Amino acid sequence: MREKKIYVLAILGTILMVATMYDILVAMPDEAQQGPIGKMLLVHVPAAFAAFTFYGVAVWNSIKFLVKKDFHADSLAVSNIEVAQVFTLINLVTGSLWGHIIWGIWWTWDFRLTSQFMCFMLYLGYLLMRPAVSDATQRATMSAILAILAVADIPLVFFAIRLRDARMQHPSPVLETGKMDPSWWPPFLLMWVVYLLIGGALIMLRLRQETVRREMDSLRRELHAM
Amino acid sequence: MKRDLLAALFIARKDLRTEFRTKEALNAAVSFALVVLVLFSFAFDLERSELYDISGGLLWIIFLFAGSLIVNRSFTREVPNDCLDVLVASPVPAWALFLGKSISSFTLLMVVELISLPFYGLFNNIIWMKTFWPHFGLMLLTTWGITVTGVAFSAVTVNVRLRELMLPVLHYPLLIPLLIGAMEMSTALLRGDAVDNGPNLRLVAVFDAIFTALSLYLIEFILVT
Amino acid sequence: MNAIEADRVWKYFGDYPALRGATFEAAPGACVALLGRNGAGKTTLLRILANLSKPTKGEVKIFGEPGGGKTRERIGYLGHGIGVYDDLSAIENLTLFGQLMGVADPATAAAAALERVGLGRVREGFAREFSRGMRQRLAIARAFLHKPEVLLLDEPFTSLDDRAVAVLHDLLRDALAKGATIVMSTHQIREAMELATQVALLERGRIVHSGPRTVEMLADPGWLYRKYEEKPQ
Amino acid sequence: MEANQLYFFYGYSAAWIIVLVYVFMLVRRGRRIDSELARLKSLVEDRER
Repeated sequence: MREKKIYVLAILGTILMVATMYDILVAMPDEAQQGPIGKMLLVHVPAAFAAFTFYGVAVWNSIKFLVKKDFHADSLAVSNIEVAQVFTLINLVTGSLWGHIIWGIWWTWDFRLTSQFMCFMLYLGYLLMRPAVSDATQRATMSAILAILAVADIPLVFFAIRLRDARMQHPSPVLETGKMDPSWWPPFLLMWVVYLLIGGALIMLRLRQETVRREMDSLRRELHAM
Repeated sequence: MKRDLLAALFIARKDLRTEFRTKEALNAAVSFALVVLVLFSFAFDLERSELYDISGGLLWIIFLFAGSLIVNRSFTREVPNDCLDVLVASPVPAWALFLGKSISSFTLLMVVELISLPFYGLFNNIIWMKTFWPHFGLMLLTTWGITVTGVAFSAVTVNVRLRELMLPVLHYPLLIPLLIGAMEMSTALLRGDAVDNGPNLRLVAVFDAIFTALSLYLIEFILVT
Repeated sequence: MNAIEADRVWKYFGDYPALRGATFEAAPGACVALLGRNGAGKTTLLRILANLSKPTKGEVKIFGEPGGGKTRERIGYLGHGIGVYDDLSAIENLTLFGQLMGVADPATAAAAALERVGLGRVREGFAREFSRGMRQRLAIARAFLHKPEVLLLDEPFTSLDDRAVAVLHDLLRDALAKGATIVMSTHQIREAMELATQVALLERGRIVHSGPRTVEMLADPGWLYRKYEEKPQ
Repeated sequence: MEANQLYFFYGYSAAWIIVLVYVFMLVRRGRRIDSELARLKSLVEDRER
């Protein structure tokens, strides 16, 4: 049953993706000041939105695990975090490429890029730590705690870097002008939906693996108890 | 409530008593701090004024590295003889146990920092005496932030296999907002700038508040599996 | 009102059910020998009773309370580890645990506990310098320090030297005389059978037998295992 | 095709390349897990007989 769901999501996502990409690449006029590169925003920012959506779902499931000790919630959390990392990576790579054109530098500690990079670092620690814990209950509890601590850190990073930007002599370049051309909203939201669909399919796939892994854990214990 | 706080102090006293008796972690941390400090003196020639910008940053990197040697050990000290089980099974609530551990690690960290600060000033001839008291206030707040998150991670990873490698990867990224605020303010203080340190102090205080509350609340889930 | 009640307790480690609805009661003053093969879930059940871990499903009550802060003052736990600090002296160790367990006057209680286990003379000695037998007796002193009304002992007799066995025997007998309730998981069936008033057999996470300790159990301690081996659950 | 458009193309393709790389990683890991599961299941069956 789950296989079907994954394919439906994936196909739907791909169709919508092709439509949106066509719309962005061909139909839409170039961005006024920045030229074609300006449209990078339509890939760059929705990726962050998708990533934060998945991190949010993961933290919600982590809390659910701590309260209800439901291992399915833990598997859902790790699947969401892994896929969210993929979209964070997309955001960082596109942001860097975009930055290279506008300011000629590959990376800047702009507060949006940095908090995204911090997300990546914090949840990278989460993913690295999981295989190091053998006992399933402990691994799930630790992961839940880490996920919650990490999400509490993100607003602080945002605030800290913003503080730092204000102090630095050369005001660090801001990626977008903040006010986006209203006609851009439809492709922007569509892109976000595309990421959610494709991300959803990946999460389902990863979730199936996680449940299989749990099954293997209990089979190993079964063997041990025999 | 009062009895729980008292229990936390008893635990802190136990940790400090065992630590000052053996002094292994303390000596290791202080000597490690001095070694890193000497390395930095060769790496950067701080006398030149424009390099003064990084004096605050270097200081906190030294404190962080030396400090995490101590903080990582806070719960591993309970592993031999399964003492952690006895503490968790006792009427002392988990948050009081966590508070006791944090107080003892915080005290040790402050000792290490107060020992290595003069050497830092000496080797890089930075005049730290003039602004010592505001700096001391900052050190108290920042060290508490490092301690609380460090002790929480030490509890989380108490029996993870490669925990010495794992802890920095988990702990340092989380500390970055705290360190940004602390480094900015330390640099300003060490350079004697007449700059408003309000926002940095507020950032450090908010970090402390959030993670102290969060850790005190979550420790129950960490210890009672 | 029962001293200890475990009502359909389930405990999962990942997807593996270490306890599958274990139900079990102990009236005040009872001494329960908890028997079972390795991996049957004895330690898991004891840890849940001692509030060291929470049951996934089901409930545990000590004197009718769900085992919150206050009731723990009346529980003495002795696990596999001896639970004392090597870098503290014997008296410092017990004084600390007295303070944590809410004992009225920790120092004197600690001194008295050390006398009772025959460690009075070496009270200032560090736990790390003690012999194996002395460390075990120190652990026993810690478990009985606050005169607990409920004692949870995980294989207490394993690897004890004969002096420690004698000390533990006397303390258990003394506690039973004062109406304490004891749950003791053990493989040394002989020692357990002598003291036990009740026997519970744990088989793959379930209590398959719980009843008074009969004479033939004392005579042939292996009888109970064979009785439940033949008909596989 | 000056740099502006080129990088724009790089950006879009980078996004989908990352997704594809992740899909391949998942599929490979999935295949390895399924074989491990099969091995374990057979082990349990042998032990039961």
